[in-house]
Order: sequence, then C-alpha cells, then structure tokens
Amino acid sequence: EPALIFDLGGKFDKSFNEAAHNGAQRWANETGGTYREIELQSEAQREQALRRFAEAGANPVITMGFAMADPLSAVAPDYPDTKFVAVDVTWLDAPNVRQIGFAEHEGSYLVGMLAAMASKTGTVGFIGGMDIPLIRHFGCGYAQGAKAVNPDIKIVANMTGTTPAAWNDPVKGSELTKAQISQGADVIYAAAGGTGVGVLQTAADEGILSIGVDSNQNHLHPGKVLTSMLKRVDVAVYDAMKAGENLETGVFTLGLAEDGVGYALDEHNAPLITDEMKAAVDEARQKIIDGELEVVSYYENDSCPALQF
Amino acid sequence: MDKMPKWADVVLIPLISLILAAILSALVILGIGEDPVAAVKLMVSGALGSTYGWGYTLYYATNFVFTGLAVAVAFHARLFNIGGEGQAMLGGLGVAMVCLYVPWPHWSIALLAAMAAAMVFGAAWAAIPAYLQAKRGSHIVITTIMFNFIAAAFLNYMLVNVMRPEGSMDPATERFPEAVHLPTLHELLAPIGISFSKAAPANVSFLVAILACFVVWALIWRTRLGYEIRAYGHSETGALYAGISPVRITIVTMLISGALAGLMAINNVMGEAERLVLNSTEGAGFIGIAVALMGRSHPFGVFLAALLFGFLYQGGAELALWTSIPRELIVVIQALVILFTGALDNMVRMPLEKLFLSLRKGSA
Amino acid sequence: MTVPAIELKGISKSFGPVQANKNISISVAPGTIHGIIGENGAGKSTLMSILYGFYKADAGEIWINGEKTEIPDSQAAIAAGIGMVFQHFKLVENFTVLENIVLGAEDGGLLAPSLAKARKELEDLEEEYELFVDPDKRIDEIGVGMQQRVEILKALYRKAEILILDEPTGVLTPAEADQLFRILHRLKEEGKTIILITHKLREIMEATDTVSVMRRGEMTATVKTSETSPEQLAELMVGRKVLLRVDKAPAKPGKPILEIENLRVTDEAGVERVKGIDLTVRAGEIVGIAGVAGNGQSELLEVLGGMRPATGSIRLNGESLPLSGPGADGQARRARHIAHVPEDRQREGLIMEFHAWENVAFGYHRDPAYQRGIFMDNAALRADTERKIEKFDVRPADAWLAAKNFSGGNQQKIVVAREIERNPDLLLVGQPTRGVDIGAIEFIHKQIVALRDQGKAILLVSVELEEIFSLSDRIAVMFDGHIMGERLPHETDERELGLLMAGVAGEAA
Amino acid sequence: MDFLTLIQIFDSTIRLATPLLLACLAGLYSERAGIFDIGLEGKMLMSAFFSAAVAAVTGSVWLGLLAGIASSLLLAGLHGLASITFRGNQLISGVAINFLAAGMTVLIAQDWFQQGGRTPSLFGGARFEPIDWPFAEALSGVPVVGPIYSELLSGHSVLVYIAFLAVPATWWVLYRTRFGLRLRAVGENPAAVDTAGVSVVGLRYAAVAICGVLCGIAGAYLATALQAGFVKDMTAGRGFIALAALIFAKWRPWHAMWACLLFGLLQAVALRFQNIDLGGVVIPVQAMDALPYILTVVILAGFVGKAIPPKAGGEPYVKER
Ligand SMILES: Nc1ncnc2c1ncn2[C@@H]1O[C@H](COP(=O)(O)OP(=O)(O)OP(=O)(O)O)[C@@H](O)[C@H]1O
Ligand SMILES: Nc1ncnc2c1ncn2[C@@H]1O[C@H](COP(=O)(O)OP(=O)(O)OP(=O)(O)O)[C@@H](O)[C@H]1O
Ligand SMILES: [Mg+2]
Ligand SMILES: [Mg+2]
Repeated sequence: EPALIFDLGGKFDKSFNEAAHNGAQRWANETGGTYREIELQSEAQREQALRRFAEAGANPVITMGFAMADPLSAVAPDYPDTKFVAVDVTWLDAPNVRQIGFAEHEGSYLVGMLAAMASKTGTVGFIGGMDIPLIRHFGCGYAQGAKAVNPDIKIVANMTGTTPAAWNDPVKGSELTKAQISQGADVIYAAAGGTGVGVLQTAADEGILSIGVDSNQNHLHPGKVLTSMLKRVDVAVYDAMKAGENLETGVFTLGLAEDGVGYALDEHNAPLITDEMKAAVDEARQKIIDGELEVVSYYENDSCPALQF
Repeated sequence: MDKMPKWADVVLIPLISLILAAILSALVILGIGEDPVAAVKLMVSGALGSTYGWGYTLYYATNFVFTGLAVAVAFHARLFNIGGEGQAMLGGLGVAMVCLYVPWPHWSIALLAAMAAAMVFGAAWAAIPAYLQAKRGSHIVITTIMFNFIAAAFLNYMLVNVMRPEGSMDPATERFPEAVHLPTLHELLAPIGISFSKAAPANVSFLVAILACFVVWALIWRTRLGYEIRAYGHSETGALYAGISPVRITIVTMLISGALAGLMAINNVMGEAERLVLNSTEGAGFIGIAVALMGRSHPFGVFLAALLFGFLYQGGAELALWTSIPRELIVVIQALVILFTGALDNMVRMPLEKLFLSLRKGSA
Repeated sequence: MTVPAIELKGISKSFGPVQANKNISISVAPGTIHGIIGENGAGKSTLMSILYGFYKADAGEIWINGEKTEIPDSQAAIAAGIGMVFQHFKLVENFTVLENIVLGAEDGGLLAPSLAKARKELEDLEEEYELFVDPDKRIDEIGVGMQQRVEILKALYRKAEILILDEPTGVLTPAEADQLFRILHRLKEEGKTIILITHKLREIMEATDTVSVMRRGEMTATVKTSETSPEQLAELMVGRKVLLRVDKAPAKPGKPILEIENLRVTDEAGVERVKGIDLTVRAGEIVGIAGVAGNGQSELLEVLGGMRPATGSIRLNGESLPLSGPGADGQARRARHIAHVPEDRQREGLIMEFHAWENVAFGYHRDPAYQRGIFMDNAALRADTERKIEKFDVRPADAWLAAKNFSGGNQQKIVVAREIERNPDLLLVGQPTRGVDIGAIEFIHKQIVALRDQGKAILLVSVELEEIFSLSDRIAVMFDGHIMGERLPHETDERELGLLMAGVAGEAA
Repeated sequence: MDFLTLIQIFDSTIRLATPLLLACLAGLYSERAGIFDIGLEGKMLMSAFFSAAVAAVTGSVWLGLLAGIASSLLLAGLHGLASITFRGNQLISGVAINFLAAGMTVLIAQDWFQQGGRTPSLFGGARFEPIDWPFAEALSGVPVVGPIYSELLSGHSVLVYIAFLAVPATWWVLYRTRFGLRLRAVGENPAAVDTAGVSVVGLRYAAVAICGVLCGIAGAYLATALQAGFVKDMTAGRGFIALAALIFAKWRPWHAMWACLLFGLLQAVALRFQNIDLGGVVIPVQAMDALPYILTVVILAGFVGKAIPPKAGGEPYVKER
C-alpha cells in the first residue's frame, strides 16, 4: 500500500500538494487501490510520518517538497526495504529513494515567453508567495522567457509576505495585482498558492491576463487566464503509485523533454494563444529539449541573469 | 473558607470540562462521518500508549512549556506578551549562530552556550516593546504583535539571503555539526536500563523545561523579584507605595519572558531539527498564550496544560496518519478543549459549587 | 400606628460559606431617620444591598409601605421608591455629573433631550436641597464630597422616598458632613424615610430617631436614640466596654526628627499642589495636619513616603533626604526608617490578592530579616505575621487569608501593624481610621500613641477633626498648598480650625 | 510619485482598510462594553466562509451576507456565553473561537464542496459589485477632482460605504444615544449601571451581538466583495491588526477610522514599493514587508502615548465573590 505525505501547505494548497492529491486520486480511481496519506502540521512530523509509514509497511512512501530532504536522509537508510519517493528533491545520496526534480524554470520560461508576447504594454508581472529560493527559481525562468521575446520588457516582481499567511492571503494577492497593473503590467504570473486565487481573480476582474501555476488553472476564469505553467506532480505521483514496490530509484529531473513541466493549452485559453505565439513557444521548447537553448536555473549560483530579487 | 474542596477545583472541574470537550468533539467527528470511539482510542494510544508516543508528546509539550512560561511570567506583571512567537524565532537564530559558527567539544557546553544565546536573543526581541511600554506607554499588545511580523521578515531575510548554504533550495541553515547533537530521551535513558523509543525527538531540553518550571516557580513565589512582579501586577499604585519601580519591573519581566520564549529554540532547533528552518516556531508562541491561560499562569499548571497540548498534537498526528480525518478536525478539537477547560469552566464550577455547598450544609 | 415604610422579615444571605445576614427582621417608620451600626463585617452593607436589589436574599420578605414587594434587582428597588448611596460610590469616573445622574433614568433613546431635562430638574433639586454640583464636571475631577452629592442627587432624581446611606461621612470633611445632615433633616421633614449606616456614634446620636445594632450577621438590638447613650451602643456593638476617647499623657517632644523647608510639589497634570511649606516634627510628638481633602496634605504625605518627587529640602535626623531621582522612592524612605500608613489601604497599602502574610512584608520585602539566601524566607514571614495578628487582634486570625477577604477595619490593622512594628523614627499616617469600626479605632489610636510614647515622631493626616483633636499634640492646618497656621489642641477649637481650613487666616501663625 | 499613483495608493488603502475598520469597530463595541475580544479574526473567518458558501449555493450575495452575519453572531453568542454568563476568561474564549473558526470553516467547506476547503468561485449576483457613482465616467477626465471622485470615492462595493458610514454612526450611537451612554458606562463601571437599574448582562450581550454583526460584514466583504470565494485562513491575521488599531485609536470611533486607514496606507505603500531601487542599493523585499509594522511601532512610540482601556474591560462582572 503506498503512502503519501503532503507538505505543510496541506493537500488543498491549490498548488503542488493538490496536484499530488489529484495524481493519487487518479491512481485510486483507476486501480481501485487505497493509499495512506497525511497532511503534515509541524516540522517534527516529517520524520515521524516517514518512520511510521515505513514501519507500517507502506511502500512506496511518497513525500512532497524540498523540506523532506533532510528527514529523508536520516530515515531512508533505516528502512532499506522501503522505497521512498521525494518530489522536489534531487541531491540525496540514498539508494532507496526515487528523487524527482522538476525543471520549473523551463516551464516558466515558456509561459514567460507567452506573457511577453501577449503583453501590449511591454510590462509583465510576477507574484510569488514568499521570498524563498523555489519561488525565485520560478520567477527567474519566467523573466528569462519574457526577455527572450522582448529584451526591453519590464518585469515587475513582488512577494506576498514573510509569514505562512503569505500563501493564503488572496486579498493581498489582489492588491499586489492592482499595484502591478498600475505599474503597467498586463500579464501576471502567480506562484503563490492560495494567494494566487486572488491574483487570478483580480486579473480577470480588471481585464488583464494571468498565468496559473502547477496545475491547469485555465478553467478558473475562461478566456482570462493566458495559460498555466504545468508541473506534473500529479503524473509523478501517479506513476510512482502505479509502479508500486518495484519503483525505480535514482534521480529524475523532469523537464520539458519528459513533459514534466509545460504550459497548458485547452479550450479555455485557445483564443488567447495565437498561432505565432504557439509556434514561437514550441520552437523554444524544442530548442531547450535539444539543448540548443539553456535556461539558467536560479539554483546554479543563487542569482538570476534576467531579474534581481 | 472555600466553597469547594481543593481537589474538586483542581481535578474534578478540569476532568468534567475535558469530558464535555470530548463529547462535543465526538459529535463533530460523527458529523464528518468517522468513528469517534476509534478516533479517541487512536489518539490516546498514539500519544500515550508507547514510549514513541510519549517521545513526541513530550517534545511538543517542551515547546509549549517554554512559551507558556513566557506568557505566564509576563501575566504576573499584567503584561500581555503576544510576542512569544517572534521571540522564539529570534531565539532560534541565536541557537543557530552558536551551533554553526563555534566549534564545540561537547554537547553539554554547546547546550549551555545555546541556552544563553537563545535567552539573550529572545530577551533582546522583547526589550524594545518592554522599553516602549515602560517609558512611552506604548501598548505592549500592539508592539509585540508588530514584532512578531518583523521577526518573521528578519528571519526570512537571514535564511534566504545570509545563512542558507549556497545552492540549497531550502530556506534553512545547514545541519549543525554532530558535536552539538543533543541526547534524546532514548540516549539519556538507555544507560539506566530504560528503553525509550529511538525515533522520537524528545530530548534533554525536556529536562531543561522541567527545570525552567521550577525556576519560574521559585522566581515568582520565592524571590523578592517575583514578589515585586506580582505586587506590581496586582496594583500599580501599590507598587509605587512600596517603592517598586514600574519601569524596572516592566522591563525586567519582559526580558525574562522573552528569554523563556527564546529558550524554546533549544528544543525545536537544536534538539529536533538540528538546523534552523523557516517558520520553525510553527505558532508555538500563540499556543503558549492558551497554555498560560489554562495553566492559570502557574508553572505547574503551565506544565500540565503543555502536556495536554502535547497530547493533542501527537494524538492528532496519529489520527492524521491512520485515518482520513482532515487535520482541521484536530484544530477543532483543540478549540473545544481550550473553550471548555479554559473559558467555560464556570459552567461546570457553578453547579458543582452549589452541590458541595448543599452537601456541606446537609452534613453540618 | 402608621404602616412602616420598610419592613424586612427574616432576611438571610450567605456568600458561599459566609453567612452575612442571619434571619434579620427590622421595621422603619416613615419619615424617620433610622441608624444602623455594627462592627466591620457585621453585615450592614449586605442587608441594605438586599433592600436595594443589588444582592438577592436567600430567604425572607421585604415589605414596602405595607405591601409585600419583590426586589429582584435595582430596577425594582428604584420603582419601589428606594434610593441608595453606596459605601463605595457607584459612579462612572470619566462621565460628567449629569451623565451619571441620567444613566439608567433617561427618557427616550436620544441623549440630548434626556440631558436637557435632567439639567433643568437638577437645578430645581439643587435649589431645594442646597446640593450644588457642577453638572458638566467629570466625576474624576471633583472631590469625594461632591461625588456623594451626585449619588444623593441620583437617588432624588429617581424620586426616591426611601434613602439608604452607607457610611456617607466616612470621606467627608466636618463641614461637608454637617451639610449632609442638614440635607437629611430636610428630606426627613418632607416625609422621606432614611436609613443611615455609620461607625460614628456622634452622628447616630445627633441625627437618628431609632437605631439598630448588628453583630456577626444578626440584628442584636433596636432602640430609640433618645433612650440610649453612645457608651451603651458601643457596648452593644462590640460586646465589651469601649473607650471612646483616647487616653494619653502629655507629649514630651525631643529633638527634631523631620524638618521640612520650602517644600513644593507639582502633580502629573502640572498643577502645584504644595506651595512651599515649612514644618518640623519632633521626637515624641504627634503632629496632626488638618484640612479639607485636596489641599495638598495627601501630596505632602506621598512626598515623604517616596511616592512622588518634590523640590525644597527635607532633613531627617539632621541629614537631608533626596526628593527626586532613584534615592527618593519608597524603598529608600524605608531604609531611612520612615514608615507610612497610606491614606488608601486598598489601593496603596495592601495588595488585595496577597495573603495576609505576604502583605506583612509589603514594602519591606527586601528586609534582610525576610531573606534566606536568594530566596524570601516565607516561614519567617509567616511567623512574624502570626505574631502581628495576635498582637493587633486581627480577625480572623488567619495568615493565609487574602487581604480582600478581611473587613476594612482588619485590613487597616494589618497595615498599621506592619508599619508600627518596624519601630520607625518617623511614622506617616494618613486617614488611619477611615471606615473602621469603633473597636478598631480605639485600638489603632492606642498603638499610635504608644509609638509616640517611645519617643518617635508621628505625622498624622486626617480629615476627621475629631481624630485630629484626640491624637495630635500639635495641629497644622493646610489650605491650598500652604500651612495656614499651627495650633495646640487645647488652645483651639473646631470653629477656629474650621476657619483656617477654609482659608481664612487667623492671627499670626 | 505622480498624482495618479497617489490616487491608486489611496484607493488601495481604502480597500485594505475596510475589513480592518469593520473589525475594529466591532471590537470597539465589545470592548467599550467591557468584553475584550481577540476572537475578531475567528468571527471574520467564519463569516467569510458562510457568506461565500451561501452566496455560491443560492447565487445571492445578500443571502450570503445574512448567512455570514448569522455565523459570526453565533460565535459572538458563544463568546458572550463564556465571558458574560459564565464569567470565563475573555482572552481564552477569544483564542478558542479563533481556533474553532480556523478548523470548522475548512471542515465544512470540504464536506459541502469537496474543493479543498474552498468555496466555488462566485459569479454575478453572488458577488458584491463595485458601485459607480453618478457621472464617475464623465468626470474622470477633470484634473485632480476627477480622479478623486471617480477612482477614489466611486467604484467600491456597498460594504465599503457601509463600513465608513459605520464610523459616524458608531460615534453617534456611542455619544448621542441612551444605549451608547449605557454601553460606555458598563465598560467603565458595571456596578454603576447595575445599581442604576439597568441590566449589565443585557447590555453586554447587545454589545457582543453588534460586534458579531460587524465582524460578519467584515468577513463577507473579504470573501464576496474583495474576493470571489473563500480560501482557508483568508483573514490572514487581519483580526489582530484590527485589535492593534483599536488600541491605537484608544477605543474611539473616529480615531479607529484613522488608525485603520493608516494601517491600510502603510500596507498599500509597502505593497507598491517592493524592490524599489534606491541608487543601486536594493532594499530587500523583507524590509519592505516589515515596514508597515516598524512604522506602526515608531508612530505608536512617538505620537500616540498611553492607551488606557475601558476600566472594567476583561473582567467579568461579579457581584458576589
Ligand atoms: N460580595 C461579597 N461576596 C462575598 N462575601 C461578601 C461580599 N460582600 C460582603 N461579604 C462578606 O459578608 C460579610 C458582611 O459584609 P458587609 O459588607 O455587609 O459588612 P458591613 O457590616 O457593611 O462592614 P463594614 O462596616 O466594614 O462596611 C463580611 O464577612 C464580608 O466579608
Ligand atoms: N476625529 C474626530 N472627528 C470628529 N470629532 C471627534 C474626533 N475625535 C473626537 N471627536 C469628538 O470628541 C468627542 C469625544 O470623543 P473622544 O472619543 O475623544 O472621547 P473622550 O471624552 O476623550 O473619552 P471617552 O470616549 O472615553 O469618553 C466626541 O463628541 C467627538 O465630537
Ligand atoms: Mg459596609
Ligand atoms: Mg466599611
């Protein structure tokens, strides 16, 4: 029986935990299988949940978020027969852990290009939840994509706050959106969990475009959401559960090539994406896959060539 | 000349209140379609049924003892310190600096240094609100709320821009060296032949917390300073008459309170995480308010209330692990426990008092 | 025989285990003034609060004007024509006089018309009873005497026919008290019924028609005032003979202990309250400061006690005493052997939530005798307390009782015991017997005199002229921050002091 | 900074200040009557959920508002029961209410909508729409006055106007009516009210109920006017900021409005000027984020002085020990 450990944001974070939840649900619905799950409430529970599930015989144990790396490195060696899956972790030295990283900067690069192409004002916005490296990583890819289309583009980047409330403050998200609109932004990319709900809402209300994150959020405001940066955590979780105990371990980085990240195109945003836009983005996508184009990751040296944080 | 025997006040009323809270919680659990009996069993066995469960329960309780004592000490001087959260965050910063930047030969010396740093940092963070309250009359409730936000921003800056190891995704410091690893209860109890769960994070800080309870108790009820703090808390004009300086008491009390809140960091930062992560306090500063209020600001009461909350946290974790009960249910159960044991206790006390009075009259 | 205005039948009331009223019956004829006396804690206030609907009796009946009346709350009492002036005034401090008077008796939802109407009616009432107050002053800006008038006006504004006054003169100056009794007589002449609780037998003798005595929750006697004497009442009250006058030998003043020169005090609001006074107190004498409350006596006492800064010079035993800064707080004063019985025992002299034994250390909690290492020696403190309780006959003799659970008189005994037993060089005493029953007054006075006889200096501030006369060896009168003059008690009288207190300067002081 | 930016900042200030102001006035009624309330946050949150939920189900924002107010009133009643009837500790009761709301909203939301503790998005009549004042469009071109009229004053939802009208209304009720006189009195000296023949309990329940209604409006404003649905914990600590504003204002209505506007302004400024470049030195976003709180402390210490709460506040009224 697999087990799934959500990060502190909880499984309904409108973000990547929720994507994991969706993947697990899909697996359960398709196979009729059951799985255990826990929404962490505190840091101390990370290790606790790992051990408890491992001891109870859950296999594989799937964890969400980079913060699980540290406890995993302590726990995984104690349960060599258990397979662990660590989403957003790629740097552990543990034989029984399947480490899955996403090249969010690549996906963000593509939506950044779309944003720049859709923008009439030459200004695009980025709203992050909290100023942490992961969010800078998103913003950095986005900025590079936007600059690739229009080197003179202005990118307004804001963070919502410094307390956990920053991920659940749609009102502040709205105000930031309005602030960015007044600074000229007409496409805004939100990577801010529940706060993003406010960003997308206000963008729709004010008649500008927004970009969703993690899962496909195009349907939230049809015709108003330019696209969504997809991070296929759901697929990763689904695959892991499907593979079960026979899971392949090692480090997997899911980028454009693996369809681990991408941009969403469906009936809700089809009218917004012109053929040229699609062509340009798909070309860039291919180039990145082929290695002709390199999108710099923020993690490489803690800085971004296209945007200062 | 009490209306009720003391045991009834101390044991019976909390017990009945807890039962009422449990009944209501059971109704909520039923409401979302789960089995309350199984849930209670799971919570009790998960939190108290094994040394593993105890290890977690005591770990959480340790956090709450520190923040609860912090609030309680300030309460004795009628200062409402809502800033435990921020003070504990800063305490964590102090601990991290001590553990990371100084090579320590042995954990025991490191612990002493870390305690000192945690207390100094926590006290420093309480100092400005204290000074402003004492000298400028700026309401300490506002300033401490504001300082919580400022602390969060400061810590965020430190962890993202200053202390984060290069290239790490995690807004956290690197792991502390092995030398400052605090012995867990497992390691402490093994030599005397007691086998305690290896996995649980409860560590030597728990003993420090117990010690802190005694120290605070002695401070408040056995020292001149404690006497002055209580006197000032009860009557400001009285303090003036007795030559107790309001400015001094306000500042000293808040420094002690901040130091206690900061001290929490030896448990969660040094003892458990062994690194400083963002939001490491996780609201323990606010739980401390409930703990202090429920413990009637007495260290012993604080200890019991902290245990209760430790139980709820760990029991809740077990619920979350083995059932599909959403974690918000645990928040609701906590709310009901606080409500019944803390705010609605007179609902139980009033009829009980009548009962005892009539019993006494009947026998007299 | 006329129908009694008030008839209480078999009233009982317990507060938890304390039975404050036991099966009390009493009847008051209309148009009379009925006195109630009794020791502290005898249950007088409780009984009256039941009549006013503030407390609910456990058993018993209330009959008003011959009709059985249920009084579950004050609303019902007001409707039945009862008004009450509580021992501790029930006024909203930051409201104006007018607002306090209309509170609860407004007509209509809007304030303006109510206030306008009240203002007019108030003028009439003031005329009629010579009860002048400034309707627009805030309560915390006016003195206690005024506050009491507001309370009486509140009752009259509600058309009270029965007026209960609980220790109304406890805080009044003699002049204010005289004025009050004139008003009471006028009310009585109008046919109103008045119940008066007081500890002052003189007032009972002068003002009442009948008097009831309470002891330990029971009504022990009701007599016609004209057929009794103060001595008999005192005995009925306390259960033993009481000395109503202080017995003391003539003073033998020695060297100056306290020398005050050109002392000036400015309060928090920037008003100068003491305007340059000179005063000397010698060893073995009691100097009494008479004056209407609010003329700077309190501030003088507070400066000496280290509670507020001042300018000028004070010498104690010939050495100067700092008047501001760190060396001028209560601790420093105590270190210089100044003891201080403050004017307000509940707000200053005691921590009401502390046990008796903790209060016995209050102010002296840093005394080495109470320390053991870094801790306080609570056992020593408790032993000390037991001793003081015994010596000062504090009742109940329970060191573990919280101060708030003692009656006023016994609270005062704890404070006096604490301060006198320090054997200070200088004892500051403010209003030592306010609200205290005669048994306790006798005792406290004796202790003060005994301290004097040991050659200590005592500075007494009291608004009770009677107390000033019976204790002081020398009397200084304060008015508006100045000392108007000094007199020897046997060379002056109440009339002359009254004039000085009113600011009318006598012949060269 | 140009004039239009200024207008936009003020516009943002009004939006951010409105929920604070409603909650602050709510606290004012309660605390003026002597009942401390740190449960403003919880009541707002509860109302945010129920207003959004009912609006989503019925399609009527007005029904949503009513439901929000009702749910907030329920919690207010609980607070009253604990702190008035059973003379419990008002702080504990408030803490419990905050926890209760945080948990119950998500539990119920998940039970009803299965959308991860959220309500469905609200459309059309299920949301409060901005009200455009007459001629707002036409006047917007007029210099200075135009933007002020059409951007700043016009175009807010009806709840904003209710919030700001509640300020003079509160002032009027408090200082010009019998109810206000009694309310202020019961917070200062309940014994005076009691002996004057007025029910302390009744007054306090009335105050707590008004507090519930105002918190209800505040929550509904967040979920159905500013936003289009409920998200867990969406009050994000605004109840506590409102409490700070109340102390800042020393429990007075007009001052409360200025305090809330100040807090709103500081936030609006901080949000708008993140990452400003001061001649090469980039101010970290965290510093900007903390700025409103730092400035609050500075202003408090520098200009406000001592705040003395209603005298009987926080203490249950007990006649018999
Ligand atoms: N609210 C109360 N709760 C509990 N006990 C009370 C209360 N009020 C009075 N008592 C107790 O009831 C007894 C009678 O008190 P009461 O105030 O009636 O005395 P009193 O005769 O007015 O005394 P004093 O002369 O000091 O005013 C005392 O023992 C007192 O401690
Ligand atoms: N910002 C303001 N705008 C208009 N009037 C005000 C303002 N602030 C205060 N006032 C006026 O001040 C009067 C009283 O207000 P305030 O709140 O200062 O009361 P207070 O008497 O000082 O104290 P309390 O409110 O405790 O009674 C009101 O009648 C009101 O007219
Ligand atoms: Mg009395
Ligand atoms: Mg008395």
